[in-house]
Amino acid sequence: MKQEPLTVVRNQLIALDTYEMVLKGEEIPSLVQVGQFIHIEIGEGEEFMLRRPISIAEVNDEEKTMTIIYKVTGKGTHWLSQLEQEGQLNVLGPLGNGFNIEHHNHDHILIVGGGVGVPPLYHLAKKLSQHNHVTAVLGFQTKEAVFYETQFQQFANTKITTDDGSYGYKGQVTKVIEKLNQPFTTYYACGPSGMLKAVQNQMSHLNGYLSLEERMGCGIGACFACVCEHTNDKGYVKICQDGPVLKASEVIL
Amino acid sequence: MKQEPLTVVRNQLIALDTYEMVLKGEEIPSLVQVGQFIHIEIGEGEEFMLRRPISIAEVNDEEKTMTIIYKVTGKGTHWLSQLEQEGQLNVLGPLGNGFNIEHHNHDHILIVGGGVGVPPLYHLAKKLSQHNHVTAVLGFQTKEAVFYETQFQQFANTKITTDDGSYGYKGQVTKVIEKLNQPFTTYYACGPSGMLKAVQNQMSHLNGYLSLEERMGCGIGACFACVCEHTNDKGYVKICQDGPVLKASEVIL
Amino acid sequence: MNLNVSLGEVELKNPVMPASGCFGFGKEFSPFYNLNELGAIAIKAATGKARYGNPTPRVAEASSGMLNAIGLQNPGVDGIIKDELPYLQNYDTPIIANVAGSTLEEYVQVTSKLTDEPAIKAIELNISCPNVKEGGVQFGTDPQLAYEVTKAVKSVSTKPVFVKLSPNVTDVVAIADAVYKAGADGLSMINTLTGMRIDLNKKKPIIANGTGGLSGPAIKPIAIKMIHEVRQQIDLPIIGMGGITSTEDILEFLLAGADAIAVGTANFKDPFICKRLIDELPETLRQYGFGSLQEVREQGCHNQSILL
Amino acid sequence: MNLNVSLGEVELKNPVMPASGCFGFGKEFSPFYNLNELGAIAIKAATGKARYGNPTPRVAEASSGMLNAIGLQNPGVDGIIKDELPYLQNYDTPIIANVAGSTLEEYVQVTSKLTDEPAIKAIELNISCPNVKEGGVQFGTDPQLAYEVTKAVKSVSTKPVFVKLSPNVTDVVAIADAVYKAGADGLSMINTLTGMRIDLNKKKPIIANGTGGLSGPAIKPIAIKMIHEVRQQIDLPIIGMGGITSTEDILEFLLAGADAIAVGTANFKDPFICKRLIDELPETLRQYGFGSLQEVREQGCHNQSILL
Ligand SMILES: Cc1cc2nc3c(=O)[nH]c(=O)nc-3n(C[C@H](O)[C@H](O)[C@H](O)COP(=O)(O)OP(=O)(O)OC[C@H]3O[C@@H](n4cnc5c(N)ncnc54)[C@H](O)[C@@H]3O)c2cc1C
Ligand SMILES: Cc1cc2nc3c(=O)[nH]c(=O)nc-3n(C[C@H](O)[C@H](O)[C@H](O)COP(=O)(O)OP(=O)(O)OC[C@H]3O[C@@H](n4cnc5c(N)ncnc54)[C@H](O)[C@@H]3O)c2cc1C
Ligand SMILES: Cc1cc2nc3c(=O)[nH]c(=O)nc-3n(C[C@H](O)[C@H](O)[C@H](O)COP(=O)(O)O)c2cc1C
Ligand SMILES: Cc1cc2nc3c(=O)[nH]c(=O)nc-3n(C[C@H](O)[C@H](O)[C@H](O)COP(=O)(O)O)c2cc1C
Ligand code: FES
Ligand code: FES
Repeated sequence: MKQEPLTVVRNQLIALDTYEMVLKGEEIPSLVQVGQFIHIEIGEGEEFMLRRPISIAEVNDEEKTMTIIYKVTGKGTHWLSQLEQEGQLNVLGPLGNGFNIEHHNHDHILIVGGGVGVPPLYHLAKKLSQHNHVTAVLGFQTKEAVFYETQFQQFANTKITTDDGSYGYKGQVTKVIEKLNQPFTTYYACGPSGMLKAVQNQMSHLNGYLSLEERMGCGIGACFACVCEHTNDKGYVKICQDGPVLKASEVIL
Repeated sequence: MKQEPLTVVRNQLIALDTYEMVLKGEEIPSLVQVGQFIHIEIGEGEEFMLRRPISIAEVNDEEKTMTIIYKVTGKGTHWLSQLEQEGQLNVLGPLGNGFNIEHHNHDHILIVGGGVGVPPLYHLAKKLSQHNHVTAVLGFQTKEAVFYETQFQQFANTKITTDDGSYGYKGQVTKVIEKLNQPFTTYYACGPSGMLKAVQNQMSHLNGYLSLEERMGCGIGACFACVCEHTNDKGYVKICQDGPVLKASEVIL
Repeated sequence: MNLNVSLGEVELKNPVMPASGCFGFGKEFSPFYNLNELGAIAIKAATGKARYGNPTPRVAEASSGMLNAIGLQNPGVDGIIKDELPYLQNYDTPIIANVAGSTLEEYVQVTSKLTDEPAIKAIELNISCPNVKEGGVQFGTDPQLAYEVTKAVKSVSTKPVFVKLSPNVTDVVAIADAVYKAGADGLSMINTLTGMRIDLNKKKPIIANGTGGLSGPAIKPIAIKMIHEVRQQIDLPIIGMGGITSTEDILEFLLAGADAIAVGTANFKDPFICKRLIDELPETLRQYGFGSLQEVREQGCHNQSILL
Repeated sequence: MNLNVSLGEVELKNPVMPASGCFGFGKEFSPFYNLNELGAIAIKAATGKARYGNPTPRVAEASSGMLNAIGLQNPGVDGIIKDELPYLQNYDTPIIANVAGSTLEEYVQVTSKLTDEPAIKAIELNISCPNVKEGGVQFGTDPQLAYEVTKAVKSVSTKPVFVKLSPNVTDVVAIADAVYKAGADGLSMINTLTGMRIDLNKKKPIIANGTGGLSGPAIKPIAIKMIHEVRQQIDLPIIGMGGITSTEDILEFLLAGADAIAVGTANFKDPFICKRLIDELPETLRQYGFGSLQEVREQGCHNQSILL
């Protein structure tokens, strides 16, 4: 966990309101575990007092870079979208506990992503595909919002759904998963909480992990902003510190 | 009075903490009367809710540019100092009533400036020098803070004083004025209020004009932030609207 | 989109007006746009006699806000009627006259002079100015005094009376309830919060008066909270204000329970702002799925899901 | 420059500490710098039993500030003593234990458990949390209740008791005076102002609890004003807080009358901030002509020219 000024190598629109940004730095990129996130300072001065949590979508150790994919949904992500090459970003990270995947071998793994929940799963799919068989079901709102389909196809059998049916299957990811009817051993999901709940329900028979999101203050476990109910003794976890990846059977959404 | 985005043509350090900035625009520069000021928006977003009033030091009609000279004393002027060439500045102006000098002809005129009160007097000296004899007494804190000496010398018999005597005469401008012993017909002064008061006192026998400063809200006469006591019926003037240049014998400092 | 709004019997073309004290008596903004575009204009506070106000400096900056301690400088009610209203009469925009005073009698006297002016469509009773030593805010922080001054002003006013509430109170609903019971026709909320900045060089407050009123985006969440709270309990039209700089802000105020809104400090940063917000409002409403201001009201304050 | 400060009998290496609730129980910040650098640490509020707090979302952003409605989540006083204090015992930095409760009895019970812990050098009585439905803030808005809870806590505490005041009141001096009379050893001011933001898409408050506490630079002028006002009238050490992000801010609080200061929200933006401010403070003091903190105090609060 470091605080470091990262340099913007690239920042480009890749889908509706969705940007891919490549960041370079000496320390943070080389520390990243798959599934972790970074906490990004927004703007100069005192207008924005909260950082923005964004997942890490990919890391390139040799180049000392990492990639994030973010959707412009408010003032902070709008500000990010305006950054130009060579711009600097104050980043705290990598934060949280990511996906623990070392034990997988020749497993048949399902990855389920929705919207801006897709990015952390890309890094995951790439890593998992080295020793496993991976299927990815990715849901988006509409055709223009779809991103990274070809990238996922390199590493996973990839199905796309859109809410309005303008691309790929129409409707929710759960409908597609139902039809797949395959012998998955584990699943990993990240996306809006409605989707996670549906997947958690549908796949309750399976070992699964969810990557959760919640509005955050500190991002490091100090402020209790980002808790989620949990079956552990305390009754809760802090998503920023104990998550964002958590065992699906243990979190109460 | 317009609101216009002006483009930064130049922004350079010319003395201790003091910057000269040249701004280009279609509308505002060509409207400027000598002695007026502009009201500058600071930063992006909502952190800075007040504009900064800065005097116009010179105008170039052909180039559609104007020059301001400002000292970094706080967050807003610091932000200004960081602007680079081609940067944009949201400017409201020109504002206020400047120096009325058309009636002068072959007059012997004294100009008294202190610190960042010097800039508006440069435009004035240049204009006056066309038909009059001009003497300028300019006070600064210290040697490193002196600016525009050679520029003034083109148009005026120029004396410099510094508070610490590190350059030119030592001490206050009033001491130098005392020694000049010349048959001035009018004086113009701009600077810190202590200096203006002293000059107003010393020169009470002479027709004089002061350019005043006060913390401002609107800059256009709507908020009553910038009033100054006055001998008129109402008992006050608004510096932004009725000033900044006012008859010395009528303002109560 | 039709932006008409009724504040009780006061009809506005749209819900956007400049806030009192931030727009003078209108004239200074007329070079920027036609004042007929505005939903209304709340003019600078009037007092019984002309007032010079507080010593300068009277304003200071703060993060996302500013402090002011103008101290109710104004030409006095007679001066306003003689020198300022005739100009405003040229427009068909309702004028809301902000009334201030040091004593109950002064409030009554000023109101009775203004109430029959045809340009004036409502009185805004300013019992919340934190910048004068006597009167003003004490009427706005004590429910009993708030009741009395409202009742007295109502008894002489032929125009609807909106009471402008102070946020510098433990229980804003108690004050709102008191003025409601005294017959107020509406509420304006919020006035500024009392604050201070200190000049590190001079080692004393920047504002000569010591304290000043904090306005601007910094106070927006406080305004939203108070409007929301009062909306649940008091059935009066509310003019909402405090830090509005965008049409999204306007929508936030309307959802919280305001019926119309006023823009104060932001006029200093962008003199065109009120007109711009009026022009942009329909598009913003559409973007968030609203076909009319009525729909905003239905899904906002009157929708139980927003109640707590 | 010697930065030692005495808050009554509590001795600090320097006047800078993290504010309660913004630093957890310290551990999370130990990767960033040595906690021994700090003047003190105000730990997260303790209640009688473990509390889960409010539903999420619990935070929202605001211009130059944030809203939070954590709802006093904490492991309970026994959990804190067992699991959190042993780690903090490794440092020689005074720990200030923030005590909250729903009833007077709970405040007393929590205090009596904490007061004999050697790491704890003072109690901070939190009668100003706006984010819990019962207790908390009502003790902080009623002088009589503030008096009673302070008196009761003082009667069981072997450590100095600092009372943390709410800014959501008409008259903060009245509360300060009440707790002074009840025997408080110092004041912490200010806690957050109650605010709200509304989610334009969901048409309801962003924070699940509805309202939250506004903190950050937005509230700084309000904090300065209240500290200045209380300083003139009540002779107790004051820990000042509310929007501090720089050493200039610290100096402003000290000039207004604070004896030490706490940094809250700014820790979220820059986890190194407390250490950085401590390192930079001597240079800033020198820049404004001060040779010591004592000189600041002399030219600030105790100098009649700053009085109004
Ligand atoms: C662990 C984690 C990983 C994430 N990864 C990604 C990602 O890879 N790509 C992506 O596009 N988004 C991601 N998000 C969501 C992202 O943080 C928000 O979209 C973003 O913070 C919105 O900021 P804004 O300034 O544009 O919106 P505003 O609405 O202006 O933000 C205001 C405040 O609310 C918070 N906020 C608003 N929406 C959300 C949200 N959905 N989740 C959390 N905080 C929110 C902001 O952080 C900020 O504090 C992630 C969130 C978390 C918690
Ligand atoms: C009519 C007029 C003409 C001016 N011309 C010049 C000029 O040509 N060159 C120059 O260097 N300065 C000039 N000033 C002063 C200049 O406005 C301030 O130095 C500047 O606003 C400071 O801003 P800041 O953000 O750096 O300081 P901060 O202290 O951060 O500013 C905070 C607030 O206080 C106001 N403020 C602070 N100091 C002053 C001051 N001395 N006068 C007025 N407002 C102040 C700012 O405008 C802002 O609203 C002029 C002022 C006026 C009123
Ligand atoms: C410079 C200034 C002067 C003001 N004068 C008055 C006034 O005369 N009467 C009044 O009721 N409110 C006055 N106010 C308060 C505003 O009308 C408004 O309630 C407050 O500023 C909050 O809105 P804002 O954040 O949009 O500025 C004044 C505010 C400012 C900034
Ligand atoms: C997330 C968060 C949690 C807080 N929790 C507590 C708390 O448990 N007890 C308390 O007395 N104050 C609490 N506070 C208030 C702070 O200690 C402080 O008084 C306030 O935030 C103002 O300081 P700031 O503007 O520097 O944040 C909390 C503030 C925040 C932002
Ligand atoms: S964001 Fe502070 S504990 Fe998770
Ligand atoms: S700055 Fe508003 S009247 Fe002069």
